[in-house]
Amino acid sequence: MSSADIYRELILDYYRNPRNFGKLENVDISSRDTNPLCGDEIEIQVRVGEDQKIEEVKFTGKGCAISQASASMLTELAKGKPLEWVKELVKEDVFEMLGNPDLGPSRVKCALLGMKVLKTGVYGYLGAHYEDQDASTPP
Amino acid sequence: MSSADIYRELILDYYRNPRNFGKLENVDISSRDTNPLCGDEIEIQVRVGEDQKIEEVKFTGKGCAISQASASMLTELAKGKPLEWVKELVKEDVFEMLGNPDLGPSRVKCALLGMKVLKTGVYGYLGAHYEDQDASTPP
Amino acid sequence: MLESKAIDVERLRADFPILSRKVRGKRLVYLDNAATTQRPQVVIDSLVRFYSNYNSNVHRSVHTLGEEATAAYEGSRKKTAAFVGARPQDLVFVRGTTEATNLVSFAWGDKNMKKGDVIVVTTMEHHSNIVPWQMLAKRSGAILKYVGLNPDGTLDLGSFEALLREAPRLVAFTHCSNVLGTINDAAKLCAMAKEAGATTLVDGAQAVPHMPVDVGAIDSDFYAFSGHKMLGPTGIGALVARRGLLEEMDPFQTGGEMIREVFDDHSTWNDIPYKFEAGTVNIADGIALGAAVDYLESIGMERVRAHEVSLLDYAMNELTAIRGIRLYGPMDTRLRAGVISFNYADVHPHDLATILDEEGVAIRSGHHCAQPLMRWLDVPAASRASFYVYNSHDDVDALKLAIEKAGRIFKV
Amino acid sequence: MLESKAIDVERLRADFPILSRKVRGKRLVYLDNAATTQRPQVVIDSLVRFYSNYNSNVHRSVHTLGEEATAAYEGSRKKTAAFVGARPQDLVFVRGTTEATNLVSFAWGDKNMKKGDVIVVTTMEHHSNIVPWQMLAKRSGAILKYVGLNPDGTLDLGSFEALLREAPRLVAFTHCSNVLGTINDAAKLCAMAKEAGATTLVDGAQAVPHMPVDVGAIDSDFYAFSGHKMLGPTGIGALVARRGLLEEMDPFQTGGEMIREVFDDHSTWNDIPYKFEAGTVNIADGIALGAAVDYLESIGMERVRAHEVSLLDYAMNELTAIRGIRLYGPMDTRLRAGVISFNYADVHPHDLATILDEEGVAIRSGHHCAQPLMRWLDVPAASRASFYVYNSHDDVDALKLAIEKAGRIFKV
Ligand SMILES: Cc1ncc(COP(=O)(O)O)c(C=O)c1O
Ligand SMILES: Cc1ncc(COP(=O)(O)O)c(C=O)c1O
Repeated sequence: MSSADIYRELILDYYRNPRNFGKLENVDISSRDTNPLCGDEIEIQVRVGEDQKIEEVKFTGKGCAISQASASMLTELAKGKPLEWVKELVKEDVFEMLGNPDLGPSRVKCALLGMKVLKTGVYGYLGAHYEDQDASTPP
Repeated sequence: MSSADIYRELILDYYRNPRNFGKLENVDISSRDTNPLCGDEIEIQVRVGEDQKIEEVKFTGKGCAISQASASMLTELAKGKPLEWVKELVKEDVFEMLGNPDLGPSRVKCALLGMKVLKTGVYGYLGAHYEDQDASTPP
Repeated sequence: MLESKAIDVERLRADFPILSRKVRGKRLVYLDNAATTQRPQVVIDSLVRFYSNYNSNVHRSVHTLGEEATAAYEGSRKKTAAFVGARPQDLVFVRGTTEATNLVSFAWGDKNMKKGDVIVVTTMEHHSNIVPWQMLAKRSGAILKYVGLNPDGTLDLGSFEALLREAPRLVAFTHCSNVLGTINDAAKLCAMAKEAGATTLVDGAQAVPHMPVDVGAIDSDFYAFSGHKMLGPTGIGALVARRGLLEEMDPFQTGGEMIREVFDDHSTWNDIPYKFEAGTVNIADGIALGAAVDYLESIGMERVRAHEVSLLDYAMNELTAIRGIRLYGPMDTRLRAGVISFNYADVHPHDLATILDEEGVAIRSGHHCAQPLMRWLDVPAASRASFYVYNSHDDVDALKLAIEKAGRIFKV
Repeated sequence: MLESKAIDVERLRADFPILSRKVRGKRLVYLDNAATTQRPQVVIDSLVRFYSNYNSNVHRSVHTLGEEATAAYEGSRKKTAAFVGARPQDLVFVRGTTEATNLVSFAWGDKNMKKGDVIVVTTMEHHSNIVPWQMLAKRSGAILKYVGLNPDGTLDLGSFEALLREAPRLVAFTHCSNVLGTINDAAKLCAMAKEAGATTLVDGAQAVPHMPVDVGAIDSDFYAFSGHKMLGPTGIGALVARRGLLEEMDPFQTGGEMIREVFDDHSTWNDIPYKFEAGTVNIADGIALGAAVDYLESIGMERVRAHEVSLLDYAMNELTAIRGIRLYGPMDTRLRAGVISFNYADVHPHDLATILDEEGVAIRSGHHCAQPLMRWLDVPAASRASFYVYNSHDDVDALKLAIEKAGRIFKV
């Protein structure tokens, strides 16, 4: 897959006009992380509603088109879902969301940073511990 | 030159029956050093007589045949000589004294340890500073 | 005479086997030399020859292999020291520049730095010349201060002078910035620092590979550089100290090789420089660094520098012609090494690097281990193309074309 | 099945180019393997392939070469960790065993060791597992104590237990002595030390190359070894830590690669194991260590051990037949690795080594970086022959003949 496919209109649009960008009030979950390899930064805030559902979710961050678009798309997907849904999220879901780009190993972490931040936040809220295989196992 | 030539009768004799081995009383110079590469150890003591001559000299030490024989032979040579003679001593003198053995770079320091110790002692006595080229310059 | 002739790039490229490989079907255009350089065949051969012919441990061996290995390793120390105008016994082999600054931080710093002392670094330093001083400051209670920069990315001498008035105990600065390319006048800065009573450390990681360096003329107390940035293998570099200084210092790492005698409760140390080389040293790479030095000397460092200035002139011209490009660092190539950092419109450097890679063009993107500098530049990241002896004008053209392609994809 | 078949030494020797060279006109008989081993062609090829095809800096590179180099380097970490039964993120690449003990001394020791604390080592340690603890004791006010030995050169368990009753904070011991050959029961000693509340460090420099090692079964807190003693290149080795331990520790060396974020006055750290790998790592040698691991695994460590036991049996038999030879260490080859230290009449070990070298036989002589042990043995120096996979009974015969020649020259 060529870079022209990776950087489709849609990705660029989410990069330049990120949905759900910003801060929330009265948040239940607030989680931030950086990618030590490239410095990309994502913070996600969640307000949890009834039935442990994601009532509201927003993100801020800076970094490459892939990390920012991925985080933004993820917030859209997550809105209204139960927290359990986040626990079950796997990286393949993120790839699919991005249109299955063929990312080299060094860019995969950009794509997954948003998911990592969201998961860490949700696990923390649920009092559980999220072990990030992709971050703690050398590639 | 083969090892049979290096370890001539004479060297073995000086190794097994070192001349001037022992300690002196009323010494003017006492100098000791080890070869950090192999642990060989030599201490030389000198009593300085009239006219700045080496009146009496003895050594102690442990180590290989080359280092011990060389130190022993050197004390014999040095006895009765003026201190200035020690300052002028060069490594070629030591090689000649040992019968010009063809020592590899790792054994040269064994042969020269006695000279180094004697020089350091004499320079110290004369209030001068002996810069040991062979020890301070990497081989 | 020889020095004045330009490098014959095509002939020289043949010495580097990697340059004939293809990346994604394209010719490899390697412009990531500030991160690490490529290796000529003579350096690879040096490794093969060592392992195939005289591989052995050094210094304590009485056998032939050991004597040959020791002679080659110490021969390389002599060459490498001479290459920067130092005595061999003042050159300690380390893993690289980072280990050199750490060695000084522990072995010199812990002995000399006291609570309230000032350590001066600059805003353009690589993390390797910042974090070890942060740690030393933490251990000792010293305070770390940063020299500011002029808007063009050169050092602000007024700021430097102001900090010198605080009588710092240590002044550590880079000879050449790995982001801005800025070449600092190391001799002048060292003289000023010395006048103020400071000990000086110069980070030469980006200088020694790219220009003639004479530590005697610079008159620094410590000078550090990395082998892998000057055609040598990974895993080896050097710390050069002012005559006498290593003798006054405590050791850093301890263990085999660096001792004279080990008693149960204490030990005494070997002569310099061995006192600072604990354990089995990196023998093969130490020897191969000597082969890299020989190779660079056969070209001549004046010619290396001239070649890079010519590439720099051309590249700065070509790149500034692209709409949306912002270059960082001094525009005067006499003050600048062959490093060009830039940003392009709103294309993030990582995205740019991905697109360039598809064209076979390897550049670096990110913070370049210089986060304080990135904050000063007020950008989260930058792209960087950096040159070396085997780069050609064609490489610059390929870079330009690839950036233009990224512009089309990102609809800049 | 495969494991039970003996090594075909003649075939295997063909993998080592250096073994076909002549020394002083004689066949090279390399018996200095405890100092450093030779390298098979696959390890040399790994280096050549890296430098000729995908040489690049690792981790932060977005381009293809960087991704290939990162994958290979991290792949080697996985292999090396698996080889000793560890998780990759618990394995830090270091220069060698010495850097590993120093890392622990600084990064773990400075945080955990307090005045009056006891550090226990043994009388059979290599300087690399003594001097860093002397230095830590000096920095922290801790006290260093030595476990005694039994007359046969095995560890005196009574002495060990007595010292454990002093509730030491750290117990550091060698898995296998580089002089006596003694193999310590690392799992048992670690269990005893843990019971006493101590943190444990095992020096595996002479164990990992020569026998199957499973750090999980040993259950040590730290385990260290060197690549160059296991067919790998010089300049690389590993520190393996118990799960979770690296996370609790402060970094050792600092600079590029090991940081997460650098602020002007402080920094935060990268994930493990990167937090402990400051600066550009030794990429090529890290990758080549993986090739050495592959090679050893293709032989099988049980077979390596069986081969050495067979050589040991033969050699101890042959050498004790020479009048005037005194062997050190346990005579039971089940308790002993392929290392034979000895003295011969009044022939000083250096003189013996010189004479042996003339016959192409490379052995080591001196204090073997174990001066406290030499004092215990009450000898200033010893000769040492040490075996590896490519040694044969012929090599033992050559050793014996050469010693006999020395006997004639010295008129023993
Ligand atoms: C038992 C033992 N420990 C530690 C070391 C030190 O290893 P290195 O020199 O590779 O750091 C050695 C070898 O020299 C050794 O034999
Ligand atoms: C200016 C500068 N200083 C220090 C370093 C660190 O060198 P190394 O990673 O070889 O230790 C680098 C390169 O990474 C650099 O560019």
